Amino acid sequence: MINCILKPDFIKPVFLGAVIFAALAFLPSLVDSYYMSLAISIVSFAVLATAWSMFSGPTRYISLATVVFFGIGAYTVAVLGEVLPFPVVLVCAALAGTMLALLVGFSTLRLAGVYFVIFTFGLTELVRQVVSWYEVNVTREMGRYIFLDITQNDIYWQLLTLFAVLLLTGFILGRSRLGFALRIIGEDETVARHCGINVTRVKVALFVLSAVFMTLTGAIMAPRWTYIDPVIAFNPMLSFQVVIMALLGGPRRLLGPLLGVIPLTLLFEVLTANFPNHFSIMLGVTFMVIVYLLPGGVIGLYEKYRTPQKASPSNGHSKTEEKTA
Amino acid sequence: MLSYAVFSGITLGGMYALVAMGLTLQYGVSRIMNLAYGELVIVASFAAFVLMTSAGINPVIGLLIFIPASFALNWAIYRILLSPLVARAKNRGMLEVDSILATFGLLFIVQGILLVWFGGNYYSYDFMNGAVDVFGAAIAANRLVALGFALVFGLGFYLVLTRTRMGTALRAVAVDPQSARLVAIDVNFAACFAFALGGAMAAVGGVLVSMFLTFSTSMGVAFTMKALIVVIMGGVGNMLGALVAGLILGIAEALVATYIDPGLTIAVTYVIFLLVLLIKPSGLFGRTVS
Amino acid sequence: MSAKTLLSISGLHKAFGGLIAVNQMRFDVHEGEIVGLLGPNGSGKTTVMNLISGALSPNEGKVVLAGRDITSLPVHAISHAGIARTFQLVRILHDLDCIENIEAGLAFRPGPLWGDAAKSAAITLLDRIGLADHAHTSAGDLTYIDQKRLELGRALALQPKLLLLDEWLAGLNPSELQEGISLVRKLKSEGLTIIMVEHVMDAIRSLCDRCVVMNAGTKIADGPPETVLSDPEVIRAYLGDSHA
Amino acid sequence: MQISSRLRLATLAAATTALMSTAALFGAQAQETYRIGYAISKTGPGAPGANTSTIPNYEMWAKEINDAGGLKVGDKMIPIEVVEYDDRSSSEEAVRAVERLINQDKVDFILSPWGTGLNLAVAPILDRAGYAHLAGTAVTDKAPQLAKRWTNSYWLLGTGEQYAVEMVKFLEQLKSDGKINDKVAMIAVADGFGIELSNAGRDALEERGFELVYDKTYPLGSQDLATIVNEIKSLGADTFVAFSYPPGTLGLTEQARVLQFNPKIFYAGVGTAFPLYKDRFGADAEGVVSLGGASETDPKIASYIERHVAFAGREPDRWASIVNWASLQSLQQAIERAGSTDREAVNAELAKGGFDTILGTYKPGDQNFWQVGQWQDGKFVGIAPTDMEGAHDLVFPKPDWKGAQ
Repeated sequence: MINCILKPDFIKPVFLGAVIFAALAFLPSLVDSYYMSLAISIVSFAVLATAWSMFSGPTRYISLATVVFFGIGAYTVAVLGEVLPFPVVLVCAALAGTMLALLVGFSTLRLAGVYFVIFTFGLTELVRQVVSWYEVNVTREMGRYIFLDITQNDIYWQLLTLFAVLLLTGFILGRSRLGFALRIIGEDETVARHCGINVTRVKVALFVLSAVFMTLTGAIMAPRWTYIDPVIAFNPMLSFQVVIMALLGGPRRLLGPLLGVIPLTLLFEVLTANFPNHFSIMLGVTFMVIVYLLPGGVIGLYEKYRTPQKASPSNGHSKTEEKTA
Repeated sequence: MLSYAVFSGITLGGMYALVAMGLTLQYGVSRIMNLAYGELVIVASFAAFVLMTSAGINPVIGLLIFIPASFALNWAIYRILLSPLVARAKNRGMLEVDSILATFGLLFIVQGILLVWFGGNYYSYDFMNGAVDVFGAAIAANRLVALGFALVFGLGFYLVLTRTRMGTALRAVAVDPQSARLVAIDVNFAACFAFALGGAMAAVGGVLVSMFLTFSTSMGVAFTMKALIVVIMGGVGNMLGALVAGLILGIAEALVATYIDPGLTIAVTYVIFLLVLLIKPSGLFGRTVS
Repeated sequence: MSAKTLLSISGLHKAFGGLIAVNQMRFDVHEGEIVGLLGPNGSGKTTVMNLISGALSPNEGKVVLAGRDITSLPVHAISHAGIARTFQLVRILHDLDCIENIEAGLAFRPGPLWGDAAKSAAITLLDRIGLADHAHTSAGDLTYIDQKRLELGRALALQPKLLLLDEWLAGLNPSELQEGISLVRKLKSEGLTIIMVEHVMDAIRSLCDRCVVMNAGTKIADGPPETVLSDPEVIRAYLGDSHA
Repeated sequence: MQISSRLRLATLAAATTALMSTAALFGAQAQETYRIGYAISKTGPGAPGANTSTIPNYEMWAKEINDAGGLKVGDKMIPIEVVEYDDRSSSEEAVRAVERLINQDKVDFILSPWGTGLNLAVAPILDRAGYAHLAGTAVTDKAPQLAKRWTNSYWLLGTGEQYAVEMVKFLEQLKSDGKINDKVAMIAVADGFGIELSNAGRDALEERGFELVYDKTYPLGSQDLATIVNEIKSLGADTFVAFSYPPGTLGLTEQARVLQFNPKIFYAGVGTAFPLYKDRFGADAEGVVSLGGASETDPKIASYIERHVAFAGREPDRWASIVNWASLQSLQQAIERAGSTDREAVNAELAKGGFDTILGTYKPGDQNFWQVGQWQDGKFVGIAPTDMEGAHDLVFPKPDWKGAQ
């Protein structure tokens, strides 16, 4: 591992990335707080979409559970924010995300295709209902206030750091045995098993890793909203947005999701700012345009994403052994 | 108490089934994962509202207009918007992703149009709310009508699909479009027909639920999701499955509300749904995926 | 042939719904031996291979490798225990190059290799299977025989005790077939134990020490190739009653 | 394929940036108008509420002022220019929209979004930027603390506790008069509002010797409450209290009517004071109790309702709409009194209060409006606090449901 890190093809991109991130850290002194809030949107979606792709890119599982982890992170801050120092709260959030991801990962990764999609969506609703029920009946406090002295710029820096760590993790992962195992699983799960890879463990490990970043994003964003309730914290639109951004950008490359996040966040912003009464229609039309007129945008990437070999017409990950000779 | 819970659960479940049946046709036969489904339900609710409040026309009679109108609308949606996607999709997975993205766009367009016309307000009107005594339980007449439609459609379509030529053709398309083509079934026509039929059923659902639910332009997604759960739980493309799954969820909700805690009604539907998925991923009546 | 028993399967039974694919199957494989697993199409050969490699788990019966019960272990654990395989329809990692395909075998075995060590080991192995020139070619761009070689190379990279070849020689032209046979013979000379499902009679005669013949899920013969292939029951199974 | 898709994305991004800069350009135009900005839930789960109690008031207010020639600032008439956004019921969108209003559009005043969550999300930003915050649709027990925390914020609807306590005080009187028994059945929506009110209601009821025979919640979004009503019907409570949201309020009323559940007091939460309720239940609305209320005999209120109908095509609700309108009237008068559009001057005037509004002499944050109201002869009148001028007597007991057609 050490000698691998010291290689120039490792040092160069990491150094370049460090310079870019260091430069981005000075953004707050250049622009006003509106642009900062836009930057926060972009960086937070960048973290979410990249973390989503880290698991879903190679395994092709389309997860709608993003907001489950995001919301868990936000709630951890709401519950512990005034009790513990913020870094400790972040650690707790990461732990909570890990626990939930382990539970979900081991119980659901055998589901394939659309069943996994719907399961993760159902999970979002279930978690929201359970949190509501708990707050109503146990704490008798629905809706929590987060009064922390964390400024917009602090949130930006935290998110930027998180994104840097995520990219570095992804970069190292791409060169690690775990990352290699994931590539093999993405190509052919059966072969991966026969090569001695514990496929379930690898998938769960990645699911957990991606969930931790989502949880931390929620935790970092929570102080921005002052008030958290289950409807705010577990808004399923967030999961859809992340999937669409990642799919548009290309979930199989480390920097791919970023290419979906930046244009879409800006597009949403332009539509919101200019069509307050027709946002829905404009958004719908935009989607249609992307699907029909930019097959290179979604479909081309999708092909790359879903079916690298023409030999698997069924849903890519349920390749079964030939059953009889 | 028990009998009342069961009866109100059955009417509730009937409503779920009614709303889900169109989607199970659209997704099961036409292979379109239609995220705009709930919006089409809501469109019908608004149509019924307008007809009722401005022209004073009884929504059940209005169905005579709504069913063909919705059939035609959904036929057009399929022909204009979806068949290009079907034509270019190389496999089912690709069509699934494409149709999700396209109907996601459609969802926003329909919602946006409704918003411009009706605004974001709540809507509700009064029709057939009189109580009917069912074995000692007072149940609103409009809910019984909805339940009746659900039962008739569920069993009727089950018979049509299993006993008639057209039904067999639709089922063949659902199971394997490639092979269906080989036995001279016009797959495009069948898929389009099933989609339009599903849309017509969405309209029936929308009209009937508007008689007893308060609705607004932003409620479509809730219908889509509930329908999706029923569809997946019952087995994709299976009308009888949708009926049974809907009833199970409805009765479970009513029992939990009566005996445990009404605060858990929505949670329990998801628990049941997730358990069914984990134990039998292809749904209660679904074929095992090979 | 009095070597130690490496693999022993007994009472193996597998049904798919109502269809019994493998019925009370039993045989042993000794160290250093090449055993041919023969039988008409649909007789359950590949199912047996899948049961041994863990891709399927049996309804009944036992698979014992070098004294250790590996029945129903997950696939990766069986791979770690020392069984490697190739597939009836060749399965390579199309988007990866040849070195990476071999590394897939090296990186996750017990005593894994990674980084520079894996790279040089992969090149050595590619050389051994005759693909040294294609080190950086995408696996999807290889010819059919080269894909088969690569798949074999990946299996060898796992350093297996037992190698399962499922119709590895099928579909090759005569000259490729000769290359293939000599490659397998080389492996045997290096002491590897092999079970091969095969239809190519030349290959069976020249390579196998012993043959197990299946029909309709059960074993109908077990012995040296010449004896087995002249067994009337075997002929009947392949060609039908009138030829017996 | 890959290069072309990247290229397309780049074009998209470029076009986006171009559009944004034009947006910024428009935003930068300075002129002699008073710029009012607001971001509100035109879509999403908050939309029905915002459309009922807030959006029509904002629009009507701007129109009435501009029809009159504008705000009278000093000796000039300055028209209002409105910048509006849709926050799509999301806290994050609301935060960004308000940042946009402050930094891009540089508006002079920002009207509040809809709902507790979004008002709290934007409160710190408005505070930091020195904008006053007339939070029109937030019910929170922390209201007094919040007003202290952000000095220019006004929490117009007050705390959940005040509504619950006012209602319970009323019930206590009825109980001691021997008109109702001590049994109360209570149901609440599992949301911040429902829980705050039910917590306060529970304490207040138990303190005053009531017995809660039913005390449960139902999930947000659930409209099927038949089993709940059926169970409550069997418990022998004279008082039914629901701290519910409009869909639940309508659902509960509907089921009570179907099941002929006729408690002496039928209290149902938000939504009862909506015109929708009267349209839906007609004569059966008579006697139903809820939060809010309006003194329709007051000519100012009557005129307001009339104008609202003319403008929006429907009546305002008899709770938040009225308070919101009073706060908008206050804002107009604060600007005119300050004689300047200077934000600090306007804020200072707002803090002084003493505005002439449909709620009488009013200072934003005053709770001088009806806490409990009742449908009587097609009007939703105020009945408590009982010492308020124009308080009606309770129609008791609630007439039996006549039933549907």
